[in-house]
Amino acid sequence: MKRFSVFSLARNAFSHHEDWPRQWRSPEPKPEYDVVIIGGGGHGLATAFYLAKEHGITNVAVLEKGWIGGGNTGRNTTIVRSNYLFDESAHLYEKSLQLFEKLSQELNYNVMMSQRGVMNLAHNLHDVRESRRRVYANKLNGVDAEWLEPEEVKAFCPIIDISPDARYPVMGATLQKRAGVARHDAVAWGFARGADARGVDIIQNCEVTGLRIEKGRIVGVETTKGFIGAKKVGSVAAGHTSVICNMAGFRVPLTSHPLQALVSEPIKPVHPCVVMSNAVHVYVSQSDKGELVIGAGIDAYNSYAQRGSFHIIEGQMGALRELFPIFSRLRMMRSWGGIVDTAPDASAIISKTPVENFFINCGWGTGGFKATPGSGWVFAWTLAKGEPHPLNAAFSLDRFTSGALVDEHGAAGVAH
Amino acid sequence: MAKPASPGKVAPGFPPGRASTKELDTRAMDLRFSPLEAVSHRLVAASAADHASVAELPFTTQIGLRGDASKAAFANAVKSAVGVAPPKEACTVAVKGDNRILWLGPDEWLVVAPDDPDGALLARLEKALAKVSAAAVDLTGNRSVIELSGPSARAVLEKGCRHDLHPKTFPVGRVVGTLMAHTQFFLEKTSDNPETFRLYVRSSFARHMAEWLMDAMAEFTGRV
Amino acid sequence: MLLIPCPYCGERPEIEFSYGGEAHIARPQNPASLSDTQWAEFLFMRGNQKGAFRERWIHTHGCRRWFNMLRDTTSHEIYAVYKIGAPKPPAPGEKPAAAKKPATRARKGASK
Amino acid sequence: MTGSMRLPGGGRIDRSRPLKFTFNGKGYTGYEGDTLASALIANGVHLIARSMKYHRPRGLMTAGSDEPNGMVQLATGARTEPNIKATQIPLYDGLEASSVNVFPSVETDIGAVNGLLSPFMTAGFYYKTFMPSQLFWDKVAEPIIRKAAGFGKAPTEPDPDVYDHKHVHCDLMVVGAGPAGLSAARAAAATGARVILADEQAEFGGSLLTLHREIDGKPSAEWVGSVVSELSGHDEVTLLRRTTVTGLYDQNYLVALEQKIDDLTPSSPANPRMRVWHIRAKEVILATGSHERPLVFADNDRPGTMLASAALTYMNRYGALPCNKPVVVTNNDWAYETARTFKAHGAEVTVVDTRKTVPEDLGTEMAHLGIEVLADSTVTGVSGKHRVKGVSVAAKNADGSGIAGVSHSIDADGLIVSGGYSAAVHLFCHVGGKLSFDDARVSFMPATGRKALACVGGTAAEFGIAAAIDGGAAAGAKAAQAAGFKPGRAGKGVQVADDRADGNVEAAWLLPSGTAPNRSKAKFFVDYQNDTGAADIALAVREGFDSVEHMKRYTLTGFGTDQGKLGNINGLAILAELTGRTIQETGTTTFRPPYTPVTFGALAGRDAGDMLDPIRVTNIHDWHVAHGAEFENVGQWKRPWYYPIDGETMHQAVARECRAARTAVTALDASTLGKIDVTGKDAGVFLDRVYTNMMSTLKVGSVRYGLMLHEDGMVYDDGTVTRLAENRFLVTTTTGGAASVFQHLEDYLQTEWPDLDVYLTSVTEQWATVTVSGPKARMLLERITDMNLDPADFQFMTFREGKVAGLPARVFRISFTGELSYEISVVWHHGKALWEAVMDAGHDFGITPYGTETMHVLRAEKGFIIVGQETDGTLTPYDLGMGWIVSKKKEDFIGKRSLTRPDTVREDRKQLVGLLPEDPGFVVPEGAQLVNNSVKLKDVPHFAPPGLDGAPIYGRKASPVPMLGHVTSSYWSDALGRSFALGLVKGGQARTGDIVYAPLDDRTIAMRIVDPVFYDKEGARRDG
Repeated sequence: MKRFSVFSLARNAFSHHEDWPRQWRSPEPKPEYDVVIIGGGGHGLATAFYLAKEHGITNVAVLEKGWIGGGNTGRNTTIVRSNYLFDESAHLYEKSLQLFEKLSQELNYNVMMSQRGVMNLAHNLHDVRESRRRVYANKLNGVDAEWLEPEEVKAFCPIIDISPDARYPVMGATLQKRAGVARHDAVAWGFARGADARGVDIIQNCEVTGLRIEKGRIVGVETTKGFIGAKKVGSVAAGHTSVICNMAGFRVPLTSHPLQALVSEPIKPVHPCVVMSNAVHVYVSQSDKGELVIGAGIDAYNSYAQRGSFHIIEGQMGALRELFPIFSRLRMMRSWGGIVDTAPDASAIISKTPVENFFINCGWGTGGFKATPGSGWVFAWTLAKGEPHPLNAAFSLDRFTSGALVDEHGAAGVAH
Repeated sequence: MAKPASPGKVAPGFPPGRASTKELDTRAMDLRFSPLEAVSHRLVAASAADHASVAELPFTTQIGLRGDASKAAFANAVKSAVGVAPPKEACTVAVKGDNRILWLGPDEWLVVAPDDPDGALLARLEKALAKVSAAAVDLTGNRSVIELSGPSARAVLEKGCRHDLHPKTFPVGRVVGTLMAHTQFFLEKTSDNPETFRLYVRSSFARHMAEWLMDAMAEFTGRV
Repeated sequence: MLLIPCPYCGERPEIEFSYGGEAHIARPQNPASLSDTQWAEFLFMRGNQKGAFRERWIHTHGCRRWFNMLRDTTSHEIYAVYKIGAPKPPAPGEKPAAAKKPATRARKGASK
Repeated sequence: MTGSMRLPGGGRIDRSRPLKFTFNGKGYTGYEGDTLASALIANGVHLIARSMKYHRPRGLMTAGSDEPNGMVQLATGARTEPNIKATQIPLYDGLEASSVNVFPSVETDIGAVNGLLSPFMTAGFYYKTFMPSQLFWDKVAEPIIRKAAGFGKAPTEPDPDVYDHKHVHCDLMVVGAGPAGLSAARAAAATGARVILADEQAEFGGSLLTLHREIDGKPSAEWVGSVVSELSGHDEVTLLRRTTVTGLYDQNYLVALEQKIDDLTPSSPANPRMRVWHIRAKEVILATGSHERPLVFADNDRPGTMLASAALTYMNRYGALPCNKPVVVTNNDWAYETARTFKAHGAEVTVVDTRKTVPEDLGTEMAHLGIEVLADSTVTGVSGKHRVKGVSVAAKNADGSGIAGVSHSIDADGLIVSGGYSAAVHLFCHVGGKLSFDDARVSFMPATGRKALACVGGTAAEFGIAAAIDGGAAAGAKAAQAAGFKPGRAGKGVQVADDRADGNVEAAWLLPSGTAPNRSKAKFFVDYQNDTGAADIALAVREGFDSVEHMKRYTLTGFGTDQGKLGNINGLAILAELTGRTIQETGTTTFRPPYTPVTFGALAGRDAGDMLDPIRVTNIHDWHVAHGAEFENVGQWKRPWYYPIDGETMHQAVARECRAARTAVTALDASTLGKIDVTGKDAGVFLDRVYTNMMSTLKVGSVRYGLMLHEDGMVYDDGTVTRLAENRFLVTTTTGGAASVFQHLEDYLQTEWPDLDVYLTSVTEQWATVTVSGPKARMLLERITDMNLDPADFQFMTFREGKVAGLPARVFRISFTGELSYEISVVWHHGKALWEAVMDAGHDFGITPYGTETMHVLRAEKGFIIVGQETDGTLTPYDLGMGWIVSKKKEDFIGKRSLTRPDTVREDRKQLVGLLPEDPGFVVPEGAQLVNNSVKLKDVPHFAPPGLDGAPIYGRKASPVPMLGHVTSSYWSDALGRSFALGLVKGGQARTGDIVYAPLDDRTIAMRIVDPVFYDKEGARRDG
């Protein structure tokens, strides 16, 4: 792998940028791999990267039915944070945040990690109570968190309206200063380049059409490029996980929904941080390109169409304008939808399955991007050892049988 | 009709010490305070008959009715008490004199009648339905009835109501449950000339709806 | 904003409705007799089909009736709506189910 | 160069109405009917903006919504708006506009230094650098990038304007009022169908506003006029001008933005600034026309470079001459009309035609007009920094891959380009429509579509006017028929003179030149706004970003405010060439709503301030306001929180209210509780199935408290059940849970147990409820009722019907405070009278109104839970110490099975306990976590995740400080004279007497686990 740096950039400028190699190869599939990963999104690519880097397992293929990073990786609002309520979630997301903090260096790829701080607003007494609860829990888990009074909210983000007679008055906020945003595409591409350099085959336009299971054990996958043998298979197919698992003959506790987002036209910097409001389902930051990046609430119905209903967007605009009165004359430039797979407890599933050597990593719902490196790291471990790592042990499928859910609904609301 | 009471002004109340029951009884009628009473003067000010007018029809009797319309016993019982059987056709209204029955669902109706402080109609219905699988529930307080009328009434509603209100699809005698201003309500078309609608709005939402309507009417009445 | 043909009221905008998720997941007759795994199957496991999908909706702000809908989750095309207890209409390309007497309960029950 | 470029006559402007405006502080004059763009051109102003990355000087490329360059900051102060396309601003008197992304001025811009760095600033350069040091990125690089990015500026004040929405239905929605759209609307309207016709322009006519043709022997303007007047005559037709259909959604739902008034006219509810139309159409016809493409060659962005169709529009429609000496570069016949028109206005015109041969008749005509035509030629460069000065032209070599011989330069002050037309298929794609590339028309076309959706005219890559009109008419008639109307007789086809339906386009994208783009000093722009060049696309392909979506994301092609309307097709054609694929194989990126940007304020509409979300109030609300209550938002309700008097703090007010409840008498407005009437002979059976405890055994006249669970066994809601009659119960729910509980009950009733004879009716607002509570409650009530209040007769947990204050009332003896309490319900509109009667009658007893805060304290002293405060969806009744309310007799109820799952029977689950701070004066913050050892938050180490060996790190524990649970409620108790709390603690029910700690930032609070009932454990006070 050719190292990227300001020097390589300068050197290549003199050769008219004609010597840059492909950032990842485009190989034909081999007949068999030690591990086949279904899904070339951020999580799948991170899994491959850490399999190679941490476990020395390099005979790995990542199969992507379209183009890598084309699903939710390229459709989210790029928020990275770890201030989850319950221990299990906080530990996993904090692992991920710590990986994010060094990811540009680790990948030699600038993922534009920007720790500008994430505020979660509280609008009523119930929010205040639950927010404080989360701050205390975060702190005891060694995760940075602060509680801000309304004036402190205003100081941190001066464009927020904190007038007490607003329909949704700002009664305070939690703040995680280490949280922020990262460039979503770069995360996928950086992991792809890093995995490829370590020998992983990234195979695009290769759709999995079936799973070959013999005596309860997976032996490979049928694809649009033919059969590919595999000692182990990990599905990281996000919204399409149910489709893959239905091929394997079992159901999973997931439903796939549209989640919409939009950006404004690019404007000069005006919004310094990330603001989230679960009560009104708005989260907004400003990208390095100048666009306000705004997420909406989830559409209620099941869908694989990558689009949702317009009233969801319209509804959030009212709330957005109340919180940020100066945004009223800015304009929505582009909107889009992703397919999020949500589990009943709003937590992920990183688990063994009823099929031997077949593992799944899914259920990230509305909050998968921030977990990308952590998810890949623990799933690589799980694939390598055949058992969950302590960080993802609580996120196994069997929790739905035992009842040991990690229910982040109550305190996290929409968990972006 | 109750006295209008403005916020902050306490209506004439009860003297300390015990009042006689009879005295209290006679007062009860006077002390009704409809959901829009406090804003009734503003409704008047916001209305312009040539364009759009809005007013509350306070204390309109409303009775929730549940039962199986395909059973003759039920339909007959209702008819004997109200004067008309509950309509079977979806989203329609059956009218007899001052009484009307609005279809709300396949087994649910709203009986609407003039102010009936003694509850005579409800008593009649309950008696008639005593032997039938049915429910009749007084809902007079549950919703405020708002009348919106005028040549621009439909345009006012179109600012928030997603139902097709064209006279061809929503003629007189139709009723739908729908949403406007984030508020559930029943919308009934009662007249074509001028176009007149009744909005049955939950009492706690009535002021919100009234504010919304007054704001929506401004484009047509010019009264901001 | 889907346009949902309520089987009672006709076509109405999506905002009048609430979603009830996958249809035809009947509550077990006798939960106590089920193993934890079987109970989890009922509680949580879903088909989440891509393509033709049977789902539950309630016309919350209209007639307040629950009903079933057959909709394509890739195109949002609505193929059919049917009342609780009515036989399943076939999905495009699917053979109509043999006429069976509708069960009387459990999300297949006859509507009142 | 400035100076008047206004043509002496012609155009659709009103020369009798001059309008003054300023651009970058300088005053100009235009006319009614101008856009800002046409007025600037008429004033000879070309340099309008700077590009995103290199800050290249830029001028107007187009005359419409596809404009990538000509963005301005419009107006000032609270009404300022960034990034508005000058081509879309109808001129008005007093308009002020300025260039965006420039410092200090558009002429001299410091950011232009980026142009010098451009060899380093290739596509995605930032991914490759700045990362050795995160600190450098955080502190230096990112702030610079952020500051450099973005165009205009957000306002700094709230928006003073008012926006509106409108919801309509129609049989046919026609998008675009050009020849095809007008014709379609006319055909459908004639049948009586409800038709809506919308166009983004201020005037209907579309391309006919620019193209002067004879239709059936009449000038096209007359044809437009007659169709519009015919349409205006139909009652069922709605004509929307300045209305852009921005999105097409499932089941023919369209969203359109209407600009009602200009930016200087103050708006009001009576006159909103913009209106968002929501349109549900049975049939949709897209007549959105087509977009002309530029060509890609060296420095194809010099100000003065413009599309041929735009130049024609400025001349024909606005009477403004873009330049005096244009070079027209084309790959088709259509651009010759622009050349011809320039010539007619006295310009000196040269045509560079990239095609091998020029059609003979055109060649002859041009020769006759004195226009030099260079066929089989290409452009190799453009000079002039702030304005085109010269255009270098060369002949193509034999196979068209490069140039033959040397370039020669032509003096010019304008460069007019045409690469052919692309169908405007954006809306078609919003709902998943698929496209196919037509090699003959050199355009994408709608392929597989949706039901009840047709594309006509330019949208279907049908570029002739006659074809558009005839096709529109046929589609309009067909749509009306599909919507249930009888179409009239089909008219005969129209005759259009000089209707060049076929432009003889020869595909051309990146024009051949002497140097490869990446080796050239010049830039070959594809996406103007983002400064994406052909070299960037080549680099993307080289680095493996060779799928169209990767190329787009890596190079930012199509991410500008024109959303790729102008440049996308060139980008993907160049990508196709580089990867050896066809354009069809390469495919497009997905067009997504909105078609053009939509103001957030307009989307929000009238959902502003208190109308954002309904405020629900009780019948007694005005009294609370008049008596100085502070309010709490509980869901949508405004509930009195506390009633401060004489400047009391909340703490003082609540203590006073609590004291009154324990010593005298108090009143609470409890009208907000959800109420459901449950009637039917199976009502008891039904309630048995939905509550954990037995309800069917309740006696008529009695009340029982109940818990509802979800099927997962977790507490969902609580409330009381009263048996009003044999077959009638009244259920109460929490204030916030009313709607969801009602729906939950209907779900089970309708879909699981339809055989039950039960009817549910929500009666929340049928009843206003006043709770009178306190030792003197009976004395108070005796003054206003004749009911027998003797506690032996009217017992706890029973109810009575009778009269209170002369009002028909239901009186319930239930208590959430622990004191003697009467919950009195009257019909909603009697609520105020009842409240006032209670306040009057209680005057002598010191009656005190209290709010939710006091209610919370009083119930917590009694250990009563609040669903949503003590619970969070993860607690069973057993966890709450409420096993007593779970029936052992019932075989089944909702959630029962889940209570015996392995996790729900664990003994170390979090359980509800009482907590007494060792420091009785300290009120622990709610939400504080509880731990086993004394620790301060500031001493907690940063979390260290377990590593590759999988070994836990903090001894055997996962967390640095393992948590036991948290404080759910915490108050000062006036009655106890100390602080107290409720909380959840792992295995807490077996730990009574233990000390746990609540770590705060710099201290830790020791708390003793106690029974959760703090006050009147025996329940002696409830009878007074």
